[in-house]
Amino acid sequence: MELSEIVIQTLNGISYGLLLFLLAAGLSLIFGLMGIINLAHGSYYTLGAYVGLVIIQMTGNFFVGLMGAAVVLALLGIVMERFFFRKLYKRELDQVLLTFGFAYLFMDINKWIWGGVPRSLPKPTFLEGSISILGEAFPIYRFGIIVIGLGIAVLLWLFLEKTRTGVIIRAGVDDKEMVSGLGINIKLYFSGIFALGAFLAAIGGVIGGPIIGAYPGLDFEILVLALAVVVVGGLGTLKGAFWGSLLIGFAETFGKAIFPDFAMFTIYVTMALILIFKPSGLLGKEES
Amino acid sequence: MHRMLTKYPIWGGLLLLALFILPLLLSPYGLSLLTQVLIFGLFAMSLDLLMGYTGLVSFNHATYFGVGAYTVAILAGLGLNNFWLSLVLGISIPVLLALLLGLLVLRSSGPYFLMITLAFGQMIFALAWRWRTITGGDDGLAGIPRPDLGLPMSMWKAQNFYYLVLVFFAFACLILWKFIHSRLGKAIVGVRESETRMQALGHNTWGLKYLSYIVAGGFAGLAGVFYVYFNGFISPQELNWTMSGQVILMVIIGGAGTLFGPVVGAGMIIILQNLISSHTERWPISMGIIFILCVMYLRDGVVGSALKLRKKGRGNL
Amino acid sequence: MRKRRYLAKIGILFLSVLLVFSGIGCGTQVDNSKDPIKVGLLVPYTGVFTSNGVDITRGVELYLNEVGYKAGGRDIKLIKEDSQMDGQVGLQKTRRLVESEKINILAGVVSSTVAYAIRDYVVANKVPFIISNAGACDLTREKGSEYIFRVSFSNGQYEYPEGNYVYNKLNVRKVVVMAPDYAAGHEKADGFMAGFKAQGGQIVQEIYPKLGTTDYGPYLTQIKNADAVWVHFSAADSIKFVKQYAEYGLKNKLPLLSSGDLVDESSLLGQGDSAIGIISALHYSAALTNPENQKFVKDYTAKYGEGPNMFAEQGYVTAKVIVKGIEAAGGKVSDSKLLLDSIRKVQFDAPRGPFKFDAKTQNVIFNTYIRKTEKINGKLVNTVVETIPNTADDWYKGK
Amino acid sequence: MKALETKSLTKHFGGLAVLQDISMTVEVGERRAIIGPNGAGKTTFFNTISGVIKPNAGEIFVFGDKVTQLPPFRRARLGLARTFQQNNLFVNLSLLDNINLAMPPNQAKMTPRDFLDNWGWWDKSTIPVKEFSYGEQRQVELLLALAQSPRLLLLDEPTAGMSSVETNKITTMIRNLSREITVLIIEHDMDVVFDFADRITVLNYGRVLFEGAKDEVRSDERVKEVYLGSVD
Repeated sequence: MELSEIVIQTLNGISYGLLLFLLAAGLSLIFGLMGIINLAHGSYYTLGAYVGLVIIQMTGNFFVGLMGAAVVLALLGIVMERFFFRKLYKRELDQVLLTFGFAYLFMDINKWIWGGVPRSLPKPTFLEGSISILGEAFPIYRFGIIVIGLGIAVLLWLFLEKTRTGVIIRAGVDDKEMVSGLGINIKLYFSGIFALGAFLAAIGGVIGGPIIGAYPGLDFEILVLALAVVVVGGLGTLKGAFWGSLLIGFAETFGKAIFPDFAMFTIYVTMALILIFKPSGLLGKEES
Repeated sequence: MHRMLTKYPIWGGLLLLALFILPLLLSPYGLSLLTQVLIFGLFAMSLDLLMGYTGLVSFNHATYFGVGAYTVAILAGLGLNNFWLSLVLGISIPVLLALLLGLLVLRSSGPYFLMITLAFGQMIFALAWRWRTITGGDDGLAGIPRPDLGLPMSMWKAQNFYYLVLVFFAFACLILWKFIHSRLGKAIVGVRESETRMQALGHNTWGLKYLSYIVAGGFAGLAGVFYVYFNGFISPQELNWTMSGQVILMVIIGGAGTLFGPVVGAGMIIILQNLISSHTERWPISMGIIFILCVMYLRDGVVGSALKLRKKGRGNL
Repeated sequence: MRKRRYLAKIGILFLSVLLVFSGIGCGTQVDNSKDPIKVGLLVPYTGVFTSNGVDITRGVELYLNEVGYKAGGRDIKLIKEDSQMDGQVGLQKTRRLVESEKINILAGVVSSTVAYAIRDYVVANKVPFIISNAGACDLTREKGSEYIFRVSFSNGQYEYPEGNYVYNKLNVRKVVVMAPDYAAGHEKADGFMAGFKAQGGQIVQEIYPKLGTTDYGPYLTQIKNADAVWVHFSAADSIKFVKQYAEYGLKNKLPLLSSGDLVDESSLLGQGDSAIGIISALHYSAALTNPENQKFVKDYTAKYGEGPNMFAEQGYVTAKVIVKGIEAAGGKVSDSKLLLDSIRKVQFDAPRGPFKFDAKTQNVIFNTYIRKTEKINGKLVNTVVETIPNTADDWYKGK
Repeated sequence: MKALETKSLTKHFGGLAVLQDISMTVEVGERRAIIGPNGAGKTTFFNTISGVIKPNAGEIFVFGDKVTQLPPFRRARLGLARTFQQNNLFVNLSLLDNINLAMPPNQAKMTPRDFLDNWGWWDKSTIPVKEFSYGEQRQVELLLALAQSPRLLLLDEPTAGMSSVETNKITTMIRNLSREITVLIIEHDMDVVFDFADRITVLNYGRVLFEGAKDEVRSDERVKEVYLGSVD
């Protein structure tokens, strides 16, 4: 590979990885706090993209669509937690099965509302076009993804490290019983974390929309990628989601570049290798 | 629910007799549905061993089902149509795969286990899709003949094939039933109830889970063998997570940990899929709702809940 | 012990339910010329490819409406089934259509997997089967049968002449080929490459991304040293690919050539201006100006509120083939030899132009249209720039 | 030969040292109580001995066998049995099935039926354990460990959360155990401790604060200060 191609592919990997991060962060935090693998997380992403498209079409503004979709999905997350998951409190496996039921439901509802024809989201005009790096073209929009992705990563980090709520969430990830013992109503935080997860997934859906679009079946394509990230990075930590996303982003990108014939396997091989040597992921908590 | 149950010859026999007589009454289409119910019932029972009895929710059970089916299909493609050879390999290759994958996936438990099995399942799915020379890629393998048992009856005849499936189904029920009520089976249930206690009591719980995983894989392979004989074709779709999800649904609707409940679950899903979907294209929504309701309010499934009600009615609490 | 008895009761109850359900349609049926002729339509109504199933159904119903659901003096009853794009389900639904509904003719099928899955069953049960889309070559080659007809295309059938065309008329010499890694993707790419190489063209790179790839960036970054890029992608992939191709600045650097699937009318909206300038080959374009197509587009748009695409046209042609075949057989669908002969000889002017079957393979012979995607009056259309008449699926025989 | 011997046992959770350099020997047949304030590391100590947790450093010997790296079930097969602070039973199974799972199939000295008969539980053998009262479940917790025919028995607060009548039942059960069985007990009820134990080890912040015969413990100033003082 020439230098220019290596540079471009690296940028490809980073932008793809950061898009995945938006998904994986929520998935990982929900798991960390509640012990639920949310199999409907891909549905949040897809639903976010559709809702974003509707709002963009109505308002003509990409960023209104972005925030609108995120808020709508956050509300959906709260509703789901409040009226369904809370009823199965402490039955983690049943909760996971419940998310599977929802994934099934959303899949068909999406198709019902938006039909089977694939949709695409428009880009904000100032991010149109591409720039030349060492003589190779790279889309400006992907720089936008890198900037937004890094920005959200920093905000999340600040939120978890510097705010009281963040400290409680991190403590809850470490030891739920202890947090409850401190007189904190941990259940309130469950709604919040579900909302945050859905919020981030919807942002991912809208930001990914101009590249990936929204169509039936996207939910599960995305879910598998997000699961791969959290398996590789380790569940329950922001750091794990971040590095896991970048690793999967790079594995996918360079897998496609170097072994195009076996691109289908790159993420699974990465997962298998990590699992064999580190069953709880690169930065995951040891299971006890 | 898991009390000692020992002798039940009369009612079990009657049920079997009903299954034996039914083909004479059913339309050809009904018979093909019933055959399918038996095959998927067997598949779901094997998953129940993992889900209901061992407490492991595996999201790649379709892998073993599909690998069993592919084994038979590939053998047929090589011109090897001997039923017994196909049967033995169609069970033992999934078992070998379970021996291997079990080492990897059983390093984790709970939701991790679910996720990791999902990942490996998709990897095998990708392999079947990609390895076109062997598996036929996404087109799948078609034209697999019905087995020739060297008997004076043709398995192309729907009734004969049904009886063949029924014999193996009944046999598998018996073995699974015996297994679950054996000392090992009880120990496996112990793992579901409390793995730490089992370890403290001197049981090799990892070994028990591994055993259960392998046995379940073998029976799923058996179901796959009959599946491919029944349909005459196999495609990667049968290895996909959707298939694994569907069989989980069968177990949950029927009732995890009831062994025969999943057969009822399989019957309900197949009827839903084939009859309801002929009338409305919105049936995935109904499936989703049924699934959610089952998880929330009918966690013991149709059969499990019925058994509980029955017990309450007897005042035996 | 009681548990077991209870289980048995549930089991028996369940079996009786099954019995009742499956008893539906159990009656025997004689071929009475007053009974309606039953046509089964098996297409996906759920799952990822629903829209194709819906488009085909619309086309079928549009034509059947035109003829008042009558052919050869008999009523036609259309029975729709959802294949769910799954071989197993498709086969089960076919069994229901054949055994329970006693259909006379089967039509539809979008996915080749489903077509392969039901192929043996259909042939064994002697049901005439009109394929409305599934393109797997072998369905009308090695696995062909007198019961199987195809009105759509065989993979490679319009890509092969496209290969000739781009070499001879567009003076393209070196091409990068990209198609999704599944059977149809390979078959279509093979067709194009064979046509291109036969003229002396050179394939500099072949890339087969996973079906449903979300990010084509890493592949697009690799493309170089070619005169043009030829691709086959369909549905959601076609939108992602075309947009990303433009994003990486390739649109203005390397002309994009493709199978017609890439710029299907249903994808153009999502692709937007990124699609302008793409050269593609197909047996149809909604922009064709022959009178049959103008009427078809007008009626279709009036009825469904949006324009037709290749799937809708294939559905329309499917229905027309069935109706014309039945008419030629004088309504005697029980005489299978007569019916098959009649269908085989059907010829008419379709929206796509002249329609007929290849008498040997029973695969369609059509005009291949080279189209260019353009924006006319603010609307993206595939304008026909060249017509290659009488394309049969016979290119592979030269190999 | 000692029933149990630990050498410099150390365990950290993250940055927190839960066990620090614990060396302890327990003679065969001895009754040893482990006491100490909450968070002293008592249960972690049990978990490390039974193999649920692997220590960061140090070694463990059970009847002379080095077990430091053995999985829990192998240690159990050496005659090590334990109860749990929170009931850890097969609640959906009958009492008999619970006992069946505890008794090694071939080397058991008696049948499950005889065992339950001996302890006066046979009439409840078919009832699922989840239908028992908490106090009954607490006794079953102990019965399960006894059914293993242990040589070394670790009891983690066997009387926790029980009424005085029920506490008496448990203490009677353990007081009458054969002297062939070595018993370590974590217990907060000082009456039980002084009634039952031969020797007492006091843990504080993961370290051994004091070890000695029970009379010595009673009189030791440091222990009073750290532990007994706060209780009284």
